[in-house]
Parts: sequence; C-alpha cells; structure tokens
Amino acid sequence: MNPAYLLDNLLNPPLLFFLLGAGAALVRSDLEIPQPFPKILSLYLLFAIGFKGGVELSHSGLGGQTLAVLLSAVAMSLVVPCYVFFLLRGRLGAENAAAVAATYGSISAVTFMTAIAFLETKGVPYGGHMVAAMALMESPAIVAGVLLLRMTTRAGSAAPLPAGGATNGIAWNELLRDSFFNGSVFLLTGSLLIGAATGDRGWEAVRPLTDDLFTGVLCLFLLDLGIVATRRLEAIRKAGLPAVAFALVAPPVHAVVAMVLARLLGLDRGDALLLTILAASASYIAVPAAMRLAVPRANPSIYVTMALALTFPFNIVVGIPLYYSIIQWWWS
Amino acid sequence: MNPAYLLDNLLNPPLLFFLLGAGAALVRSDLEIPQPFPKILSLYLLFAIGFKGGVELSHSGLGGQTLAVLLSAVAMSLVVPCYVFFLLRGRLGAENAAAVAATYGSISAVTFMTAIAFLETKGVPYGGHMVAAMALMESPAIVAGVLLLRMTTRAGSAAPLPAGGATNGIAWNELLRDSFFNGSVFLLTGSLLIGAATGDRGWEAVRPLTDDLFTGVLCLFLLDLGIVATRRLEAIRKAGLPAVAFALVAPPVHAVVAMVLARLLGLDRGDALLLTILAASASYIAVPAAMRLAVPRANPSIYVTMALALTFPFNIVVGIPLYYSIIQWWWS
Amino acid sequence: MNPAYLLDNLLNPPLLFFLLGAGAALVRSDLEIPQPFPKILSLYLLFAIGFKGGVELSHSGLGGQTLAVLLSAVAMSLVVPCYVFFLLRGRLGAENAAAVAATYGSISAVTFMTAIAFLETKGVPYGGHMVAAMALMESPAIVAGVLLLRMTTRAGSAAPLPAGGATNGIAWNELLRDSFFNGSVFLLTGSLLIGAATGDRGWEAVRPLTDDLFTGVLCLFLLDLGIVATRRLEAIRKAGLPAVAFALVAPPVHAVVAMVLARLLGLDRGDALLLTILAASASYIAVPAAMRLAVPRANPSIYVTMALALTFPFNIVVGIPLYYSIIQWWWS
Amino acid sequence: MDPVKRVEIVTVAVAKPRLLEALERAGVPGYTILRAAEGYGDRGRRMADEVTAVFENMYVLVACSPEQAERVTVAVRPILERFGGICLISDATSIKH
Amino acid sequence: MDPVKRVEIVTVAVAKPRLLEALERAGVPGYTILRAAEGYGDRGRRMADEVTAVFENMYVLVACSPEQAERVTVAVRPILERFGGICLISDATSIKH
Amino acid sequence: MDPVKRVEIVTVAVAKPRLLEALERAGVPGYTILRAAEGYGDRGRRMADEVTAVFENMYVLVACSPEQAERVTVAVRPILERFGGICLISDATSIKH
Ligand SMILES: Nc1ncnc2c1ncn2[C@@H]1O[C@H](COP(=O)(O)O)[C@@H](O)[C@H]1O
Ligand SMILES: Nc1ncnc2c1ncn2[C@@H]1O[C@H](COP(=O)(O)O)[C@@H](O)[C@H]1O
Ligand SMILES: Nc1ncnc2c1ncn2[C@@H]1O[C@H](COP(=O)(O)O)[C@@H](O)[C@H]1O
Ligand code: NA
Ligand code: NA
Ligand code: NA
Repeated sequence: MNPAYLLDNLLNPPLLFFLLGAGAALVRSDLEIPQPFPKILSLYLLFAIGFKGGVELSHSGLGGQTLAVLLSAVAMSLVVPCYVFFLLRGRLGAENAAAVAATYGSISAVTFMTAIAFLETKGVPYGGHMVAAMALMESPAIVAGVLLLRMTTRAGSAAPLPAGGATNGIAWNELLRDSFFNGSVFLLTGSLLIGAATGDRGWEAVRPLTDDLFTGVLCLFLLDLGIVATRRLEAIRKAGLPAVAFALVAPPVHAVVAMVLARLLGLDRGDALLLTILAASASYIAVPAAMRLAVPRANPSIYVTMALALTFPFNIVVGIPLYYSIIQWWWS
Repeated sequence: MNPAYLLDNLLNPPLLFFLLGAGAALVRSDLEIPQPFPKILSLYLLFAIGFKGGVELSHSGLGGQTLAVLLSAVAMSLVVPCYVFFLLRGRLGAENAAAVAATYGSISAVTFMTAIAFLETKGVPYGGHMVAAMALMESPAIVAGVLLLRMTTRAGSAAPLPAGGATNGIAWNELLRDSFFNGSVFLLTGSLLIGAATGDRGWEAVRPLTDDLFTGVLCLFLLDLGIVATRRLEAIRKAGLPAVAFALVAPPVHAVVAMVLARLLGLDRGDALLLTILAASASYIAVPAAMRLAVPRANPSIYVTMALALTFPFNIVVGIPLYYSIIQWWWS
Repeated sequence: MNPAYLLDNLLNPPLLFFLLGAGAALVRSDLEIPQPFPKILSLYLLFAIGFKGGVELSHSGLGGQTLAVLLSAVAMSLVVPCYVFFLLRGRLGAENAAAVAATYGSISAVTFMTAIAFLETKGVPYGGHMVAAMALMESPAIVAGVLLLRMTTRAGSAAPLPAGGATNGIAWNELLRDSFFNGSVFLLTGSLLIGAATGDRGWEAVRPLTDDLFTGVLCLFLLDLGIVATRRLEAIRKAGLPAVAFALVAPPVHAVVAMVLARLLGLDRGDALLLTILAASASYIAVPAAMRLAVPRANPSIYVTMALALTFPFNIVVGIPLYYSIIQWWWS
Repeated sequence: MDPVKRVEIVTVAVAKPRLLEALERAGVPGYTILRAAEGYGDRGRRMADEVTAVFENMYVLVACSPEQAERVTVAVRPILERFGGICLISDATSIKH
Repeated sequence: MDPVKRVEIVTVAVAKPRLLEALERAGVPGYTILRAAEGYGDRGRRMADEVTAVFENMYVLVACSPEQAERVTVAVRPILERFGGICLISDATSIKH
Repeated sequence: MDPVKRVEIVTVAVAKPRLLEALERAGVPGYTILRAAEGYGDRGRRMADEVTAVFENMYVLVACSPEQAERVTVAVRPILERFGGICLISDATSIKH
C-alpha cells in the first residue's frame, strides 16, 4: 500500500472525528450525540448523497457501461449472501448466518460517503450512477438472506416467520415492504429520483444544504459512530472468533472481486474505488432494521457488531487507502 | 391554468419531497423524521423567513401601500372566521365551527414559504412586508374564533372556558397569551423585528443559515409533512363530508377574494400571489396549539385534518400554480 | 463606557435573540427549543470554535507569547477558585463555595463566542490560541474546586466522596475523568487538535458548516439560553444576597485583573478582550456536569443560577462592550 | 419502607402548566414527568408526530400519602374532563419519604 | 373510582405496529406509549444509541378491565416470544373510564 | 403468571453508570430506562431544559423477585442519598420470567 494514501486518509477530518469518538468511548468520557440526532444525521446524509447522485445521473444518463455497473452491483448483492450463508451456517446457526449474509451482501452508506470524501480531497472524479448502484444493493441482499433461511429450514421447525400472522409460507408482503420500503432505502432512492428529475435547477436550490455542509455533517456522524462502534466492541467476545475473523477477512476479499469486475467493465479509478467499497462494506443501518423484524431470532450483537465495530472501522481506516493504492497501481 | 406552471411546480424539489413523504406513508414505509426534529425544522423556518422579511422591511420601510396590505390582511383574518363560523356551526357544532373558523382565518407559514420558493425559481420579486402580513394574520383569527364561540354560547351551557379558573367571563389573559404569545407567532414576530433592527449587517451574519439553507430545509420539512398529512387522511371519514368539501372549496374562493383585493391595492405579481396564498391557506401549527387550550372540546381530528391533510396539499400541489396562472393572465 | 459599543452590541443578532428568549420567558410564551436540540447546538458550537481555533493555531504555531497566554489562563483558572472558596465558604457552606469556586475559575464558551461575534462585526482580529486558552481553563478549575473542598473538610465528616466506592481518599480516577474527559472539554480539545492537524485543507472541507453557519446557530442557541436563564431567575431568591452580589461583582473584577495581565503580556486588543472575557465568565455547562457528580451536595440552584441567570447575561449585554471600551481607551 | 400511593396521570402535554398548578395545590411532595408520549383513548389517536405538541401526551408519576392522593384526584378531574386522559391510583412502598 | 388492571409491556420499538394491532384485537379502551427506552434483559443490553431503532425499546401502559387484560396477555405473548420483553399486570383504581 | 416485584427508581440522569452498576450487583434479570424525565422533589425543580443533563432525571423500572428487590433497595439507597430521588416497590404478575 502506498503509505502516502494512508497518511492522507488519516489527515481527513471525518476519519479523525471517528477516532475522536472512539477515544471518547475508550476513556469513558460522557461525550455523546444525544438521540435522535444520529438518526437525523443519517437521514440527512442519505438525502444529500441521493440528491447529488440523481443530479449527476441527470447529466450522464443511463449508458451501456452504467447499466453494466448497476447489474454487477445487484449481482454481487445477491451472490455474496449465498456463499456467506453456507459458509457460516454451521458455525453461527442458520438465523445468524442469514442475517450476516444479508449484512455483507448489502452496503454501508457511510463508508461509501467516506470514500467519496477521500476521492474529493484528491480531486478524483466519480459518477452519479455509483450512488444508484448503492441504492440498488440494499434490498436484494435482505431478500436473499431471508429466502435462504426460509428455503433451508423446513416447515414444522420453529422457523422465523417474517409476518405475525403468516402460517407457514413466506409473508412476501412484509418481506418486500421491509426490504424495499425500509426507511433508509426509501429516502435514498427517492432523493436520487428527485435529483434526477430536477437536475441542475433543483441542485442549485438545495446545494448549500446537501453539498456544502456534507463533509462537516459527516464529521459529526462519524464522531457518533466512533463512540457507538467502540462501545459495541465489548460484545465481540460473545460474537465468537469465526464472526470476528469473517468481519476482517471478508472486506479485502470482496474488494478484490469488485476490482476485477471494475477492471472488466473498464471503470475509471474513482468509480472503481466506489464499486470496491460497496462490495467491501457491510450494512449496519438498513439491514439490521429489516432483520430485526424478518429474522428476530438472529442475534444483533453478532451481525451488528461485525458490521459496525469491525468491518466499518477496518474499511474507513485501512481499507479505503489500501484499495485505492491497489487500484492506482493496477490501473496505471 | 397554464400547464407549464403546474409542471414547473411539480419539478420543484420541496413539492417532490412532500410527494415522497406521502408515498412513504402510503406504502407504509417506516421512514419518519424522528421527533422533535420536525418541531425544530419549523422553528428554523419561522426564524429564517421572519429575519429575511424584517431585513427587507428595513429597506422598503412602511409606506402607504404597505400599510394598506397589512390592514387588508388583518381584515381578512377577522372576516373569514365570522362567515366560516356561521356557515359551519349547524353542521359541525359550535366548538368545531369555531376551531375551523380560526384555522381558515389564519395562515400556513409553510404554504407561504413554498410559494416563495416557487417565486424564487421564476425570479419574481416580492416584498418583505408580506412576511409582516403573515405574522399579523395568526393571532386575530384565533381571538375571533374564540370570541365568536363565547358570544354565541350563553352562560349556563357547558361552554368551553379558555381558563381553568375563570368562572363565566372570558379569560382574556390566557386568550391573549395563547394567541399573541404563542410560540410560533412569537418567534416569527421577534425574528421579523430583529431582522428589521439589524438590517443588512445582521443579514450578512446569519444569511448562510437563514437564506442559503432555506430551500433544502424546506424539502426535509415537507418530507415530514407529506408523511404526517397522509397519515391524517385516515381521519377524514370521521371529519365528514361538509368538512371535506369546505377544506377543498374554501382555498380557491378565498384566493379569488384576495386577488381582487390585491388588484385594488395595485400589488405586483409576487406580492399578489403571496396575499392570495395567505388567504387561501389554513393554519395547522399556531391555531391548533391555541385551540387545544382555548376550545379543548373541539375535535382536532376535524380541524387539523382539514388544514393539514386537505387544504395544505391542495394549495401546494395545485393551488400555487393555479393562482399564479390566474394572476399572470389577469395582471397582463 | 463608549456608548457606541453598547449600541453596536445591542444591534448584534445573537444578543437580540437572547433578549427575545428572555422576553418569551417573561410573558410566559410557550416558545421553547425542544430537547435535546440545545445540547446539540452546544456540541456544534464547541466543534466549530475548536476546529477554527485549531486551524488558526496551525498557522501561528506556539510562540513565546502564545505560551505565556496559555500559562496565564491556566493560572487564573487555578487562582480564582482558591480566593472564591475562602471568600464564600462562611456564607454558602463548604460544598456550595467549592462549586461556585470551580464555576468562576472556569469559563463560559458561549460568552467567549459572543465576544468573537462582537469582534468580527468590528473587524478586529484575534488569535486561534485564545481558543486553546479556553480549552485549558475548564478542567483545572474543576480539580481545584474539588481539592479545596477535600483538603478543608476532614475525614470523619460526611464529606462528599467523588466516587461511589472510595472510602476516604480522593477518587482521583473519577475526578480526572469528570474534569478532563468531560464531554464538552473532550469535544472542544479534540476539535482543536483535529483542526491543528488538518489545517487549511481540513478547514476548506468543513468551513461551510463550522464557519458560515456559526453566527446563525449562535442566535438559536442564545434564544434558548434567554428562555432558560430567565426561568432560572426565579431561583435567585433561594440563592441569597451574597451569591447574587458575587455573581454581578466578580465579572468586572476578574475582567480588570485579566486586562492587567493582557497589558503585561502585550496582547493585541482582540486577544485582550478574549482573555478578559475568559476571566470574567463563569461555566454553566462543563462545571455543573462535573460538580453534579463530584460534589452532589452542592446546590445547583445556587451555582448554576449565578453563572447562567446573572453572570452570563451581565457579560453579554453589558460586559463585552464595557470591557472593550476600557481596552480601547487603555491600549490607545 | 413507608406505604405510599402511586398516582399516575396521562393527559395532553399542552396542559402541563395547569397540571403542575393542580399538583401544587394538592400539596404533593414531588412528581416526575415523561413527555413525548403517544396514545389512544376516547378522543382518538394521539401520534405525537405533529410539529406542535397538539397531539402529544405526557405521563406524570406522583408518590404521595393517601390524603394527598385524594386531593390530587379532586384537582386533576376537571383537567381530565377538559383535555382527556386517565388517572390511576395504586399502592406501593417507598424507601424514601 | 373503578378498579382496573394496569398492563405494562416493554418490547422492541420496531414491533410497534404489531403490538398496536394486538391491543386493538384485545379491545382495550386506550393505551399510552413511551418510546426511546433503553434496557437490559435476556437478549442483552439495548442501548437505544443506534442510528436506527434496532436497539431501542418502548414502554406501553394499558388501563383496562380484567377480561381485557386477559386478552392482552394472550395477544402479546407471541410478540414477546419473537422479539423479547416483559408484560406486567398490576391493580389500580381509575378516576376515569 | 408469576408474581414479581416492580421496583421503580427516579434519580438524576448523570448517575446512570452508578445505578446500572448497583442493579448489576443486585443481580436483577433486567431493567428498562426512560430518560429525559423532568421532576420536582426535596431538591427543587428539575426542568430537564439544560444544555447538559444536570437538571435531568431518569426513570428506571425493574421487574424482579422479592429477594432481588430487597437487594436493589439496599444498593440504591446510597445513590438516592447522594443524588436525590425516589424508589417505589409494588406488586405485579408477569407473563414472562
Ligand atoms: N385505558 C387507557 N390506558 C392507558 N392510557 C390511556 C387510556 N385511556 C386513555 N389513555 C391515555 O390518555 C390519552 C387521552 O385519553 P382520551 O381522552 O381517552 O383520548 C390517550 O391518548 C392515552 O395516552
Ligand atoms: N426484569 C425486567 N425488568 C424491566 N425490564 C425488563 C426486564 N426484562 C426485560 N426487560 C425489558 O425488555 C427488553 C427486552 O427484554 P429481553 O427480551 O429479556 O432482552 C429489555 O431490553 C428491557 O428493556
Ligand atoms: N413524591 C415524588 N413522586 C414522584 N417523583 C418524585 C417524588 N419525589 C421526588 N421525585 C423525583 O425524584 C427527583 C429527585 O427528587 P428529590 O431528590 O426529592 O429532589 C425529582 O426531581 C422527581 O423527578
Ligand atoms: Na457489501
Ligand atoms: Na387563511
Ligand atoms: Na472565569
């Protein structure tokens, strides 16, 4: 890895605020961002990134390469859960494996945004369709995780019913609502469409909020995530070694797969990094919210801890500069 | 109606976010802006619009036309409650009629702001005194509604006493406090005065917050209102047909009256639209807060539902472009 | 005092919003900034001022004069508690005297920010190291207050133990955590360090949030403080005359001491005003949070009321222009 | 371990000043208030999702003597009649009072 | 002053729609909900510090007749089994119903 | 339907870490915390309107066995003495535990 990138990344305010939050939790400071402000920061970030992506999409349109990227993204979000589920089922149990599968098939919007902030400090361009790719990767992974569980655990077992009333079939209704109409997926997709529809005129109207403030707000959100992720670390012991190992090994592995795809699709460096980070990251917002309802017997101390306390810090501290070094070397 | 305005309006980000919120509520997404953030957004918008109006007032001063506009505005906010009360008393009962009367005599600050955003996308100018007109229309309508009720329901009846302790007179004390010192009226008026007092120097200091962010924040607030208004729609059945009919017919009727006034006063197009929207809109923030205390037996599922779930969407989706089409045609 | 400064100050939006809030509380309006938004505004302000100070420090570096200022600041925050404790112990009791001592040895970040806003409207420059001075003054005063109490009240008495478990020694552990890792101290110091580390590049990224919005957000925060401080005034009777007298006399006295120091150190006018305001102000955020735990028997209605309802309004309404008049006259 | 009455009141949040005044008149030694309560009752659903406190409830807990509880119910009844809500009284023991 | 049952339920906040439906089925005359509850129980700590409601609980209070309380416990049990939480029943008198 | 003790504690929010530690020592099977509580008591009014949690209370509910309740009162008493507040104990039946 090019050490300059690691340093560059380390001198990025968002990352430093993440570390500040981690430090606060470690020394047991009473610093905290009181609820529900973290939720609001996260809604803001989805609103802002969605709108921005939509506006850029309104410039570039949906060309052939764009469609290929979107398809690859969806494909990854469906394939990853399958292999993860069968890999971990024996060790974590079917419910937990399904939740982890959905978690890693899906993406972390904040990791994506941190990567964008990283690209912007280097002046590397990227396309608005990458935001669309992100929006498209959340729901399929959730559906895949739940279906895998339902298909492999037969009726008669105390299998988790996604619905309160459903007897033994899949409550498709609720499953689709929880995956596609999930609050964060809905806001991201909606903002993307509104951005695409209103284009530059809409952008001018909201830019001071969605663009100018973006990095600053990201700092505050990462400060909170630093606190929360570090507090979650204490649950690691309960998650067990296989879970910990997976949470740290999966990101680089998925990253390499995504880079190969990016190379095949002929993406530029910026888009390549973003596709890589989508593959390498794991969801701790949309997926847990859905899993809590669809697979309530899965233990959130396992799948949220993995995504939030291990994979997320790994990606933003080491992953982004590491992946970018590789892309720089490979693409040149 | 000039269909181009309807389309223009439909491509305005604030309106699209309102529709996005409505869609979220319809598909039962769990998307929501957690409390108390909507309250804070509403305080922000009052602070921002009040300050801006005050600064513009510090430029223009209070000329003869300005005073005439302010007087007309107050007059409308006193006359409307009277006719509404007697029109609806038979159908809704005295308490509900009084609350609806105050609701429609008063104004919706958010509708007003959406109209301003509409004017700004078209580059049509408007005067800061229109904000003063808005501030002046909230309290009289509340007082009128309560007085109408008190004067028409005699002692001995189980008439609503505005005060806990008052025996049979009107608790003027509380009534005036609830109408003039109501939180939102107070903040709007206070910001207006501060804006007028500090003028351009004050404006420079707060402009990035109050002006640059305005449209973006309005989007978030309308997203929330879209969710909340749509959820309130289920209460429509209880409100009954007369209430529903009134909520949809009153806005255009009041709008036409205001346009005639605007023409007589010789207002420009921008100010004319704003006066029209003040007349056509109904309050779902300041008035309900006051009515809840002063006329607690009135049913908020009737008056808030009418103002928020019917009149408000009508005005921002259809009303603003419709009224503006008429004004364009009439004024030219 | 130069009356022009008083007027200038009175036409500053932040101060006017403080007075608006005070007015709302006086007329018993229901206007309020709902919790936890005030906490979030306060975190924002610490984040913003810390970052800005850090960036400016990255330009100027730590020269000899800077170090002398920092040392003087710390010295004041240690000396003030000593004399205050012995002065008030007889009248308020040891616990209350210790809490008041810490309160006045420490500083009010919002008063400091209001002074900065005052300097900015006059175009007077100031140094980023003054923010560092502020950050350094919070913790020593807390430690001093607690130690004074512990050293003067002997074992065997029902002396307040900072720790739940500690038997008769000082729970240094908790005391240091509560004073140095206190949420607001931690965020201010952390932001300062991050600002110093990332310098201009970091500044560019967060400036729209931390700088452009600063004055506007300060207005909203002072609106809230106006409400809260005025409500606290009712507790004044319980605080007693000595407390009230001290709260109004201490600020100008401490201010004069700081001006002498500033003159000796050869500070410019801007820095001189800021050092003066640090000395003259009293803490109502960090210190009460720490005292609540370390000296729970001290009565917050005394020390918070003094700092928030008396000293704070005195400083921002009269103090800042008064001190600046004196500095102008003295320095010229 | 003294026996006390637990009085619980739920009513609209906007009635807070009136309710506190009533509790003061009843002479209770203390109370605790939780705001931002949603609810459902005779007057329909209160979703606490408004931009004002119009549709918001609050929950109030009072631990007091039986006589004070008696006075609270008298003082609170007109408020509940005007604004809606409930008042429950139950028994408990208190380790402070 | 009527005797009533106080039913208290604590469970995950995301189960709110299901719980309200269960209460409706049980035919209770009203309920009050307090959100943003933290907690600890068999399923570990719920810190309510997430950016979603995943680790957040809610507290629900229902005053109702003994028969309704019976029906509530039946309707609520499967929800508690799926999502965790507690349901407590105690006695009170009510000054409104 | 097991009989349980309902223990309710109200004290200052800043004492949360200490209180949780005390509950842990008492070995309770679970607890639920509601923050942002206002209140009034011997130590005056706590308006929960500060920019810090200094004037904020929290409400804690514990359902446990009589022995555990006994231990809770012992563990909680010094906290209430230092920081103020109340602790109420009442009876309930639980459909889980
Ligand atoms: N039976 C009940 N159990 C619990 N809370 C109730 C009950 N009835 C009413 N409430 C609460 O009191 C508020 C007002 O009640 P009501 O006036 O009956 O609509 C409701 O929104 C609920 O929060
Ligand atoms: N014994 C208890 N007392 C009070 N609250 C409890 C108790 N047990 C569980 N809870 C609450 O119910 C939630 C879920 O419980 P559990 O499913 O046991 O983890 C916890 O997070 C607590 O908020
Ligand atoms: N009798 C009471 N009933 C309900 N809550 C109380 C009572 N006494 C005290 N409290 C609560 O406990 C907090 C601290 O009480 P105190 O230490 O007596 O001031 C108060 O602010 C109230 O929230
Ligand atoms: Na992924
Ligand atoms: Na109107
Ligand atoms: Na000081």
